[in-house]
Amino acid sequence: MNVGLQHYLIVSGLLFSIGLLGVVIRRNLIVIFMSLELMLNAANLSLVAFSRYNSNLDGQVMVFFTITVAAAEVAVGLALIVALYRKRQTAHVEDLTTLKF
Amino acid sequence: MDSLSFVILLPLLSALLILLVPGNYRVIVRAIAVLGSGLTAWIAASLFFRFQPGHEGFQFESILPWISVGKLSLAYHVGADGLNIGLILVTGLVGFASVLVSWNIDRNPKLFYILLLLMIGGALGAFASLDLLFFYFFNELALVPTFILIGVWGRGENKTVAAFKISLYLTLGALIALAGLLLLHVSTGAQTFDVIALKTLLAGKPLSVTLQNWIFPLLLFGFGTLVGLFPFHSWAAEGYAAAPTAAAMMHSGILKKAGLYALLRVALPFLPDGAAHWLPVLAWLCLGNLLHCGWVALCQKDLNLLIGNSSLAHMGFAFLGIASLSVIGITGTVIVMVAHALLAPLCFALSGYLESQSGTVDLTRLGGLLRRMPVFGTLMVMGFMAGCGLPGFANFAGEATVLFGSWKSLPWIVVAASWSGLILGAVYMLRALRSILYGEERKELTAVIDLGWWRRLPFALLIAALLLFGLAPSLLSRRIEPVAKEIVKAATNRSTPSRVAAVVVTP
Amino acid sequence: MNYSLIIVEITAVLIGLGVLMTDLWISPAARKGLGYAAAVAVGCLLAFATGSLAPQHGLGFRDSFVVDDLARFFKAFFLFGAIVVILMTVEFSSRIASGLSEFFALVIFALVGMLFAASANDLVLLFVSLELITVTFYILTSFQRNRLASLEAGVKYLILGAVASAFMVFGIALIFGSANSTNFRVIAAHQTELATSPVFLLGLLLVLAGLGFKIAAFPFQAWAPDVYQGSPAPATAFLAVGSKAAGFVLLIRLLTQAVPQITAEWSRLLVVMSAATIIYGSLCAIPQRNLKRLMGYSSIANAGYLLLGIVAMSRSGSTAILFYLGGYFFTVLAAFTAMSALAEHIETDEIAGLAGLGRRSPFLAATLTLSLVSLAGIPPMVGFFGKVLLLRSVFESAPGRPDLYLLLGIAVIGVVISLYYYFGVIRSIYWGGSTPNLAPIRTSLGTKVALGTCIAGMVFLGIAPNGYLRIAETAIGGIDSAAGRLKSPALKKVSAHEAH
Amino acid sequence: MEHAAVLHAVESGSKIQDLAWMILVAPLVMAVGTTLFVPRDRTLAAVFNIGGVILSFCLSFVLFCVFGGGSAQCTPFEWLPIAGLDVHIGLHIDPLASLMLLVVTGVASLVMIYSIGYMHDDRSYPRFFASLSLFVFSMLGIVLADNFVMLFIFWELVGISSYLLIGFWYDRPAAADASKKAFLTNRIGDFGFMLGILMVWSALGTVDFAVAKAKLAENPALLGSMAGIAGLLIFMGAMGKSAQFPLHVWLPDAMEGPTPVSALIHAATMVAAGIYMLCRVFFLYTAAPGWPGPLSMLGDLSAATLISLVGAVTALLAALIAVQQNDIKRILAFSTLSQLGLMVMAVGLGAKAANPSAAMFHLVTHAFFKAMLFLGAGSVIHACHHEQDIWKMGGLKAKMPITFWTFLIGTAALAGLPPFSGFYSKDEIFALALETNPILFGVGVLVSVLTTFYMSRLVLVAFFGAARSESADHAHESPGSMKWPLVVLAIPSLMVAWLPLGPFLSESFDPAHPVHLGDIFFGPFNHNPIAAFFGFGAALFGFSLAYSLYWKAAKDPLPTQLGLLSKVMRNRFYFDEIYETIFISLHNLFSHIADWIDRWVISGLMVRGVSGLVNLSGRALRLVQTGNIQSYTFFFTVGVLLVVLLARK
Amino acid sequence: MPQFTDILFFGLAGLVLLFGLLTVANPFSRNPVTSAMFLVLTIVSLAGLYVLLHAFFLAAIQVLVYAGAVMVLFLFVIMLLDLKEEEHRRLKSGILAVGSLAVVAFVGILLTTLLKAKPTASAVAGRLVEGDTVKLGTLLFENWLLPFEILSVLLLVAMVGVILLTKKDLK
Repeated sequence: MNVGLQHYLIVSGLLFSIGLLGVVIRRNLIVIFMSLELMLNAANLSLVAFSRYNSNLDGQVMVFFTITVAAAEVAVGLALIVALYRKRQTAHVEDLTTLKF
Repeated sequence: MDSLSFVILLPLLSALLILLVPGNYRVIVRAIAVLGSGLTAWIAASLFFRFQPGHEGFQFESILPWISVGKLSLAYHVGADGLNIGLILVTGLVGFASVLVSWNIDRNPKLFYILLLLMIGGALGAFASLDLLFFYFFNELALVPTFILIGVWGRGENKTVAAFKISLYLTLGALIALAGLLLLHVSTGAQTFDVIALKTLLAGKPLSVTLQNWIFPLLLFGFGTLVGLFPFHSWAAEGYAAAPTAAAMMHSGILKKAGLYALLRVALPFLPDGAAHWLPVLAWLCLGNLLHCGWVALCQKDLNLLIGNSSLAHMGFAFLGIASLSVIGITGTVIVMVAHALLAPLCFALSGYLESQSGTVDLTRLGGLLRRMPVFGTLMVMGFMAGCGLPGFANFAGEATVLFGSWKSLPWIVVAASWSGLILGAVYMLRALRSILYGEERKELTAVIDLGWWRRLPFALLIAALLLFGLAPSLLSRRIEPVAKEIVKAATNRSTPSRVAAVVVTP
Repeated sequence: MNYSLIIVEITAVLIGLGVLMTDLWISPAARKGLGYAAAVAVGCLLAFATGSLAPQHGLGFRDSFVVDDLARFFKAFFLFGAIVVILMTVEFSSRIASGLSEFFALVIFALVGMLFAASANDLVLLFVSLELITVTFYILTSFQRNRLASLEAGVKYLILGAVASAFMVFGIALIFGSANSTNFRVIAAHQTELATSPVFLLGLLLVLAGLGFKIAAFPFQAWAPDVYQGSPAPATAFLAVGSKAAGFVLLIRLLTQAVPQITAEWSRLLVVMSAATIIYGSLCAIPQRNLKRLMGYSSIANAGYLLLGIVAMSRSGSTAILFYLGGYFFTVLAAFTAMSALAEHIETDEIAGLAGLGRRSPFLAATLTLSLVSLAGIPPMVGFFGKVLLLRSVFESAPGRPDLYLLLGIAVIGVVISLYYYFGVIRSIYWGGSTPNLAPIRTSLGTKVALGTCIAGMVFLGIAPNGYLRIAETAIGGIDSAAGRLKSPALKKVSAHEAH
Repeated sequence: MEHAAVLHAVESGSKIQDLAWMILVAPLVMAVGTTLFVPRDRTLAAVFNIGGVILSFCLSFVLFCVFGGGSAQCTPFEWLPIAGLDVHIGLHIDPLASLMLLVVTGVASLVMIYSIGYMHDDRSYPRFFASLSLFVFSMLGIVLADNFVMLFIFWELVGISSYLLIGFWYDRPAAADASKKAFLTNRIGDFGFMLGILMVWSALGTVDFAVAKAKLAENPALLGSMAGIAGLLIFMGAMGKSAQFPLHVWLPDAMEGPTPVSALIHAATMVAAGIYMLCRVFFLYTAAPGWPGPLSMLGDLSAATLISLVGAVTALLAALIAVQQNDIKRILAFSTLSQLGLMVMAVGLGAKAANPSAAMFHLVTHAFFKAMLFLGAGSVIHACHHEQDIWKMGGLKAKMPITFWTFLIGTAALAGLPPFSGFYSKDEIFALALETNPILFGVGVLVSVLTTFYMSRLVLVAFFGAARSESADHAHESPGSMKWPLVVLAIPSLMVAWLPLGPFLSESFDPAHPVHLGDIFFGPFNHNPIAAFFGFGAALFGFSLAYSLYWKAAKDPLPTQLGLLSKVMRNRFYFDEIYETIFISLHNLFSHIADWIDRWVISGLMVRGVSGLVNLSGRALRLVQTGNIQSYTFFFTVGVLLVVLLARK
Repeated sequence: MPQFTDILFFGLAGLVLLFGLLTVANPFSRNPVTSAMFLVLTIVSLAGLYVLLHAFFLAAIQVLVYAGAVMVLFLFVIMLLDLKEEEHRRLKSGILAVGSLAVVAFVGILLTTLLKAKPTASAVAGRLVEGDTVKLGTLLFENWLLPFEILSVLLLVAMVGVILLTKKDLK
């Protein structure tokens, strides 16, 4: 059996799902962010894999963009957590349900 | 500017003018409203009498291109024929009267008159429009004013519920009708809303029977709801009971007629096969209006509910005329529309004045008012007698014509209609008169004051118009008959010979 | 590289930078003035962008950036929106603890994202500009960091936004993998064979999910009510107007330009989405007591109506979307401007707080009423004609697609329901509950101008829609012709490039 | 125009036309003028309205003299010109109409003059006269109408005038209720009338009398199977107005109105309108009988026969009831009912002989003497300070001689004693009955006996004997304005039948029939001695019976003698109660059911149900928005799944 | 040595998934720090996969930016806020089950799609392109300049935002 594109994609898909799982079940905001990073990384993996197997480096360039976006999101997200923590002393999603229904 | 557009714009411009007046200059606000609506009424009347009955087609017509994008072309297109000239006249009159009876509005009169004038302008626009989208546009213009008028100046505990109910019902009806209009508009291929263009188009290439059988009920029930077709009527009486007098007048008298007008203008002539299929249904439903609503009116203790239900019962005659699909019946329907457009406002104005004096419209708490209010009493007797179809008033002319027109095709429903009009109508109207005016004077009602000279004007206006059209209904019928003929001609020109389309086919 | 194509965007960035820089030198008191200056600057840019000096048509940056009528339409739209939002922010400034200038700058940077989105002809550019918009909105949403609701809204928006982004990136990856390009024109050229590729379809669906999130369409709508409620009013307004419109321009480009054949196959999906969005938004709005939250649900419902235009899959459908967005623009801005102006006088966002407004400020009451009326789709306001156009476009496409009739029925029901809750607000304004405080509310001249403009816009578009409709029609005509140019030399260049 | 074809060419056509229009319009002008311009001025109101009616009377007299027995149709003006339903307002003058004009305007003039005195103290004096004028106008409209719709219009106007006048004293609950009842009962009749008109119109294609008559004359079977139904439905109108069984219940109650009103409207003219109308549309009843499928068992029985039966029943029933009434006006009211029944019977019987003149003849004589009787009763009531119970009167003969003598003349006429007018007119009916239907003849004679009996009872109790109450004791003769009309009315009551009215009237139906002027006075005995002697004998028998029972009686001996029957008679055979339970309760029941449906099914179940459901689903659905980020992500994921699933084919 | 890279792939892929799983659902610890550590490991393993895919520059960036900068940021915030573990709050098993179910369903769809497809449809497949710095740089600044520049604005926005959100209240 030859490792090919499909394998990478499956890994990527699984990793994506693991990240998604984290977002759905973890309740610490920071861990949720980490899970989001996993999802984005999963996407990156498929981009790189496609890039490799389609002989098209554009995919790798896109990974740069994704990383940058992820960094920006994380930065803003963490800043938000800091602000929230100052206000509410929590980073727990269950404490963030004043807006509902 | 042509006078038909002027008559539409005048109330709207008056509303705009009032908008610019600071709210605390009440006299000026009132003056503008009275002048604006009075002038409107005057021009509407002059249009009516300038209208030349014998001529074919539309008069006072004017077109202003509005939208022409792609295949869509819409125009502000107004014109008058026998079908709407009477309605335009009564809209002017009732609008003027409704402004006049609003003398006791103390709370935020500025907003009140703006909304009222919007209603008047909208109604006039709806009747004058020959572009169906404009018709819809103008007709819906009254929706928000109705809601706010009922909410802010309405009466009774129930006013909020009533305001919502009337708004939702009317919107639902209007939207269903709009769906029908859009379907019609799209199906013709030419993608126009212009009545005349649609007419030529459909005369040459009628829609398929299936399509017609779909569009017609949309229009029938959509517009029917606006009129209070049984069983979509429960908004009406309740809404009118809660509305301030002027709004109840405008709505029950004028805006309700827009649905009937549209049925006559659009549904019948454009969808002959649909009409063939659905008019029997309408005939049965109008029984609901005639008998059910009549009976409901019979046991009302609240005068406004009584008038409201009676007005629904009267609508049964209009529907009956439509269902008969005969020249006489449709002429009668239009006469009924005009007559009822005067009658219902008259009744509500009377009830409004009564309430302003006695503080109640509960029939069990009134009595013996004729002694202190002879003029009011006389007017009330006249109005209510007109309501139970007394000859001399326009209602009789219309109702009798409808009966004549429908007798051949729908004899049993005519029997019901006669029962409703002659018996039920008389019973509840007389019951009301008996409890309000007759009997011994009540101690708690000795403070009432009769109508002063100026207060009589709106009543006199409406009664005079009712008498005019009652004594000389030919004023109306001469104008209406040619149109009625055209409608019947178009509506009987169907592709299937008879009612074969008994089963609704999915498109 | 034809840099002149992005001159508007560059200028916008410069204005944003300028605002940030200027802030360093001016006193805090002058920050409102900075806001006006920024508004004026964006105004000039708007004048330029709609004028003849701006790039008219063109394709650049490896075909990833397109300037056509649609792009120009939306650029004007976004620029105009930004101006009103900036003015609104000035009115709202008392509610923003610190960083007013930054708020202006961020609005402008979000605007930049929208400007790029309007021209995006490539999934990468789509992604990047959307991220610029979204990340900016994370910050704008949580801008009132002394209000827990604002922070909470920010966090929610951020996490859900990031999830959506992740799905979108994954989708883009899949599309990139199966089409070997991210360019819309290339995809459009190969859509017949791509339509058979499950990976491509999955990728497209994931991108659709991401865009669905932006426009708050069911089932990706969950964030909207919370975020609308928590955000500062100007941010909400911009979110409702700008972000949603950006989502729609991208949807139009992607679904009707890049993959029209595939979209046609997805009729059922779109019908269900549209119907569910309308129903969900309308139903949930009924019991709402908070005006901003109500607007959140209303924005969901409106997304549903806008989707009707996509469902129609026709030129008139897209035109209707554009028209509707224009009306929605004025309407929502008017409502939120009024709410911003009220923020100082009425402590709460609750609808009940509006009680007595009809007497306290007839003008604000009227504005709010008119905008609600327009949202409800009642003439003479623009919302009416917009809905008519949308419904009409669906009717046009309905023959042969019976499920569209069902959708129309649902849309009608939705309108009726929406009337119920909008009128509930009007009710509060004019005769709601007890009104302990009847102090008149005065509004500043700036607000009056902004509100006046919005009302004029609503009414004008409602009663004289022809000119605007023509513009919208032209804008949509532009993409059709762009699709007709698919076999242009540029395409060959792309293919050649792949070999590199 | 169609009716132009049948318009009789009259030499003085245009003048006749103007005259007729003026007769019709004069009272209306006065009524409207009074209401609008002199609603307060008593004298002016009285002068105007009496003047108007007298003017009409004079013009009618001129018309009668000039035009004599000719007939004409005046140029109509269009009321509702629609193709197929050409309704116009036009006047139809023939002997029938000109005679009726005289009767109506004549009686009305006298009644109005009488009212000057009778109503002198009432505050609503102008309103009274205006209403009376309005009535006269409406009544003249009926008389002159040349088509069904116009007839119906004035028919309704008469109804409303009657309503206004019965309820004249609106603050008396009894009067208010009576006016309502009268109007509604009439409306039931009108309901049938309207349907009848519709049927005739749809069969004949016209509403014009002349055209319809001509068409039917051409083809008597034109009405086809609907002939019977249409005839009966039209008759329903007459049933309402002329208070025929079973719609008779309103008339006694209508006595709550002022007495002059009772005299004019509910004795002389309006109630006779039904008879007049039947004569006017007599051509319908002479047409070939026919019944639709379900009623085919009626076979050759014509509508006219049924009508005569209804008349006979009414006559008998009312006479029986009258025997046990004590209110002077009610006795007269039931007597009116009874006489109307006779007239209706006569119309029905006349159909076979194709001549309704007997009914018309009796109508005319009855109008005069019954009006006089009512006015006399009014005079008595006026004198006794509004006491109406005959058992509280007595001995009035001496105190009010003029009233007494005129009343006596009226009684004699009503009882049918020769040579008073009633004898001749009644005799024609008896003769007709004897010729066509002996059973009904028997009924007629029985009614005649009863009539004489209760009238004698009235006279004996009220005018003879001793005064039984204070008010009767202090009674004195009424003022001149009330006296003189009585005297004037006494003349036609006595003599009107000496004129050749019957033959004159029959001319309009059978112009070939010769007029025997000399025959008139002793005519009956020559012409049909059996009928005449029976009539005469019945009167005598009735009187002797009454004399034996009531001469100087202090109280009514009959209740003890008749027992239960008397009670039933006194209570008018419980018709009101029966109607109360059947008709009114049924409608109330329907009304409450409809209201219940409206409230609970339509408003409640449907509207509130739907709105509640929507509301509830909104409330339920929003619970999805838990506010929890994780559930939102979860929904997002599910959403993606959903989208993918939906996108699959 | 195709065989060797295959083994390497499976090893690295296994590690990526394992560490990923441990990041989000560590049965032994729900401490964010632990999660962060496993995230670092996931990222480093991913970098290994990148190397296998001849994306050398990316692999380096992955380690530098992610494992270096981003993770430090995470840890910094964790430490700054002294976040407690969430272990004293019990996991709601219902949420867990339903959430996992949804994710599993998603995985199902994803995998069936990927397995069904032949994603190597491209004509030029197989031709190796090295992800070296020069080529990437050229691509980035020639073809993808516009997104790159937009991202610079994005970073600026993030910067402004972070400063605004975290600064102490100053009026």
